[in-house]
Amino acid sequence: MGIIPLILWLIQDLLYIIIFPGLVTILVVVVIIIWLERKIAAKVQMRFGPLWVSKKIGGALQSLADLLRYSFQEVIIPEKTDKWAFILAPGLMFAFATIALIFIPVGPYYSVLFPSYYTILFSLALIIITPIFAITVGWASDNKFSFIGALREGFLLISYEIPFLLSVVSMVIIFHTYDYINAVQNQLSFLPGIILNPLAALTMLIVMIRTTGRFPFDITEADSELVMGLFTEYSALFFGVGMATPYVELYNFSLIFSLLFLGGWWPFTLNVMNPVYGLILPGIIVVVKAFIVMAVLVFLRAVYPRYRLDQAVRSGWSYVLLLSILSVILSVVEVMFLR
Amino acid sequence: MSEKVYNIDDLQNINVEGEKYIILQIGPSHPGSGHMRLKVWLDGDIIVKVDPDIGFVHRTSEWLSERREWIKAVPIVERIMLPDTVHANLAYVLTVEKLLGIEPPPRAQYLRSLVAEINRITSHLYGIGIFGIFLGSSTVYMWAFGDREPFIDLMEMLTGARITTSYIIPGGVRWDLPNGFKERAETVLQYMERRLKDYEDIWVKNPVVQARTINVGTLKKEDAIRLGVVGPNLRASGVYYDTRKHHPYAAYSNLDFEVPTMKNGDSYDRLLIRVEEIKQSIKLIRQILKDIPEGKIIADQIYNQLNPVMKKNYEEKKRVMFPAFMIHMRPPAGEASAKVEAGRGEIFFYIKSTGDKYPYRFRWVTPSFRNLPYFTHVTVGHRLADLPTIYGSIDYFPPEADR
Amino acid sequence: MNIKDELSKISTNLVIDEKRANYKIIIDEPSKLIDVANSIKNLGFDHVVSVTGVDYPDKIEVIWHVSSYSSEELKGIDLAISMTVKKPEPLKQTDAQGNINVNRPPVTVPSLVSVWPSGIFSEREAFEMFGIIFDGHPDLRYLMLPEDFYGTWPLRKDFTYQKPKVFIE
Amino acid sequence: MADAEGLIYLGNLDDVAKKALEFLNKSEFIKKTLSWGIDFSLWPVHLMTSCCGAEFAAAASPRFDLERLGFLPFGGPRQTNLLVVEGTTTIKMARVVKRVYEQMPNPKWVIAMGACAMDGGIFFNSYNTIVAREYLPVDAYVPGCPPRPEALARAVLLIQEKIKREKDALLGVKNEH
Repeated sequence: MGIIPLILWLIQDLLYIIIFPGLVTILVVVVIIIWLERKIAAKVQMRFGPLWVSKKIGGALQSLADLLRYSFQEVIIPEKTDKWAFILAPGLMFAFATIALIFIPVGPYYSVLFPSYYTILFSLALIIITPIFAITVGWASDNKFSFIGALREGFLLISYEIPFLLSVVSMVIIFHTYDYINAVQNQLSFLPGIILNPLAALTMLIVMIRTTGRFPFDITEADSELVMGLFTEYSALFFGVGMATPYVELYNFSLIFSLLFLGGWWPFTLNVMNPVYGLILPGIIVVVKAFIVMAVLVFLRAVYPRYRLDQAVRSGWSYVLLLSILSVILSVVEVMFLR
Repeated sequence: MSEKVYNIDDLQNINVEGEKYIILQIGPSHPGSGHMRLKVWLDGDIIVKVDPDIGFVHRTSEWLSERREWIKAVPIVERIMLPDTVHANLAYVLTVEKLLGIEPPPRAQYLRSLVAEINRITSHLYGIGIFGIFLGSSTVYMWAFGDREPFIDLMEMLTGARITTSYIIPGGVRWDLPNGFKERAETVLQYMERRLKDYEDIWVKNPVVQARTINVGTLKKEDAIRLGVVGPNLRASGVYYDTRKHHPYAAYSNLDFEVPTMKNGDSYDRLLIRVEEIKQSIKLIRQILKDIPEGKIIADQIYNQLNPVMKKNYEEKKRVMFPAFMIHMRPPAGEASAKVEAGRGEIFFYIKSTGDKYPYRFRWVTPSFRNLPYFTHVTVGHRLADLPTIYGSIDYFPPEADR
Repeated sequence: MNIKDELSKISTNLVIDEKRANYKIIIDEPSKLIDVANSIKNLGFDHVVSVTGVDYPDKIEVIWHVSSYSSEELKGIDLAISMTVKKPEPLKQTDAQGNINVNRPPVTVPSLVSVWPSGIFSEREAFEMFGIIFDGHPDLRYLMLPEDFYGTWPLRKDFTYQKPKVFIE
Repeated sequence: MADAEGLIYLGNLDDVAKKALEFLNKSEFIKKTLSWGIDFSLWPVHLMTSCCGAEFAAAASPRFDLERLGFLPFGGPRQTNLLVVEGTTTIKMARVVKRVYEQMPNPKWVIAMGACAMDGGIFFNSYNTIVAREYLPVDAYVPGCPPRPEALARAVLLIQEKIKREKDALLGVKNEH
């Protein structure tokens, strides 16, 4: 390999890391979704929400201001914490949530790594790792509230992981592939996943709400019980990162949801070999669908209070698990009889 | 996580020594504590014992009032019960009137009831809002605090201040009804009736709220009586007791209203009863505005103390200015007690006078202080997440309890 | 049921204020207190509204205000149970700097928590405000004030105060 | 990083951090951006010291809606940068307030809300109360008893002006006065 291709290859990698689907995209997505969350809640609550920070665009820069403030605040590392775990865990949590984006395509010709037939598996593996670092965060803080938060996270993690995997597995059974692009192609040629298996879609939605800590499953960060839950002892950028992680996860999940259930880049198809119709517009379509899903999920904050831990765990092991098993059975039946 | 059932009286028998229990210090710097500290012993997720550590807002109102002229106690008692200012003011003035032997004229009595009922609605909305934020629903908090504002506007229109009104003075009230008050009040009441339906949709009938509150923090009727809790919480436990009915004051003996009671005494009932009482208060305000008699708003004894300028002012603007009598007031020796049903429950005043210009003994008990047994008795055996539910549902306001 | 008769059966020292519907039972013997309280409770007065003291130059009057939730006739009645105890003489001590410290010892009365559990917090408050030790109270600790007020009894008339430092370095 | 293990791994991190701070402190652009960011991100900690908390709560409610200014009451002291002393502080509470203030990360600001926090208010001669300025460096006072929510909003604006004015000191440790 000559030196120039190597440099180009490095630049391309850097672009992936920094711009798309890397940190800049994440920043933009998180800023927009936090702003959207606060604005939607404010709309329901008969008020303006963030406004003065940038009056012309409705205060959309609010989260950016918060981020700036966090970035330059004093970093406090309490005496009795497990220092390395305390410092590294939020970063790793954020990193794994972000890396999962590599395997989630937002267009038919888009892939960061070499084309893979196992993108669904890779992304799921990375997504499932993140809560483990959340538990590390709670354990390292040496704070009783964080500790209880970590325990709650553990309980919920165990009780909602199986339904999550089963709901994806049932889609895998229907589409007969481990690749998102193939899955979308399957939907484009037949019906979107939400019609093929509504039970799996419902399970997935519930699991999304729970894993990203949206209401009514805002249990690990229940502020009237546990101050800030896991992140009680965190200040400055660490807290900023920790607060952003659920939103990154939310973005991941919403992309997966729109790819597996909402038909991906429908109405565009693979056949158009045009950079605009083949690459950019499908990407925009997927992201818009993901944003709609995210907006629906953050809207729940305005409607529901939070469940108790035991209620959430109980429903996880009973209704949601049952629902996911039914969704697998439905998929098997469909594959056997319909196709 | 064992589902142990604790008896309500096991509290004293539980030995909380040793390393088995997690001890949580909740508050005072905690989103779910208010101005108090709750020391909580946890067995897994189950609360074994709660020790409320109050007094963070103990502002020594009794001590201060014993060192001020009689009329100057009014602002002090108001500041202690900030969401319930009118009732605190009214209770104190009733006690002083008993000592002085003054009876206010009927119109003043009706005006007192009117402003007290407006205040009751704001107090209940305050409680519902805090309950909302404790369960995690910011919408209910915002709605309740937003809908509290029109009523505060009404109070401001009538009395000139947002919440610390000092409207009621011995012998009467300070202002008459302003022009256009009745129409404005009617608009606000209609608005509130509309909004109550929204509250029912999003909050009272919300499945998550019901799952969180039904059968949580149950206080049975016998226990409620034994522990001496007050106000809407008592009535939610099924005890028919309302100071407005049983110790009638102001115009309540002439007014027709119901005292709603519930059966179970759990957090959900304590929520429902506040909604019901808002409806009753709306009814009462309409009734008062319809029935209010014409006449003076100040007793003759006070009116005679006014100087000519003040009398002219009173005739023209219907405004009572403070005569010098107020500051030099020396009620005859003796003791008096009075009770008033505030938004959160019953206020009790006991004042001993020696005929001096200061009260000799100034004793008052606020509803929140009497609701303290909820923390020690009702929370036991519930989960940690139920603690904010119970706290929010009893509508506890720490500055009021600490006095 | 005529309340006046019933109450005068319990105690001869009954002061009635007809106009204000206030009744007051004065107890002269501390040993009688719990018996009287029990018979009042059996009459239907089921909860304590307030427990407080009134400080006089040489004595302290302890007052329990009780009322009823369960009996329809008694709901409108306030009953006060009053008991007076003599204050011990204050002890004056001169410390090394020549300041005179007045040590005012607490007084002791029987606790009525065993009769009315609702008085548990009120009696704690009366303890810290007046220096009344309630004999038999299960949990007599400071309730509102920080512990560094111990021995000063704020609501007694001879209370002189010096603000404690916020932080003891 | 006081312990030996930390020194081995991190070297003279303190020196590096100081140099980085100096570099950042010289840049006018950084200072302006930062003061803009902090201006609209004043998060008060959830610590109600007294009854003015009722008006503080009303200030967050729809009619006054201080979230417009980026003023968002938030959980623990570690994540916040504004302490609002609402009304009277008793001696028992003052110990807590001081401790919460020490737990907050720099840079941080203090608003003394209400007459009691300013000068004692009607509780001025009580044996159990203390004035905010005796134990905290106060940046803005809000008169009133209790102050109207608008007055609190004005104090937030005053703090924002103060941040713009003192933007040189944002990165360093704020002087205790």
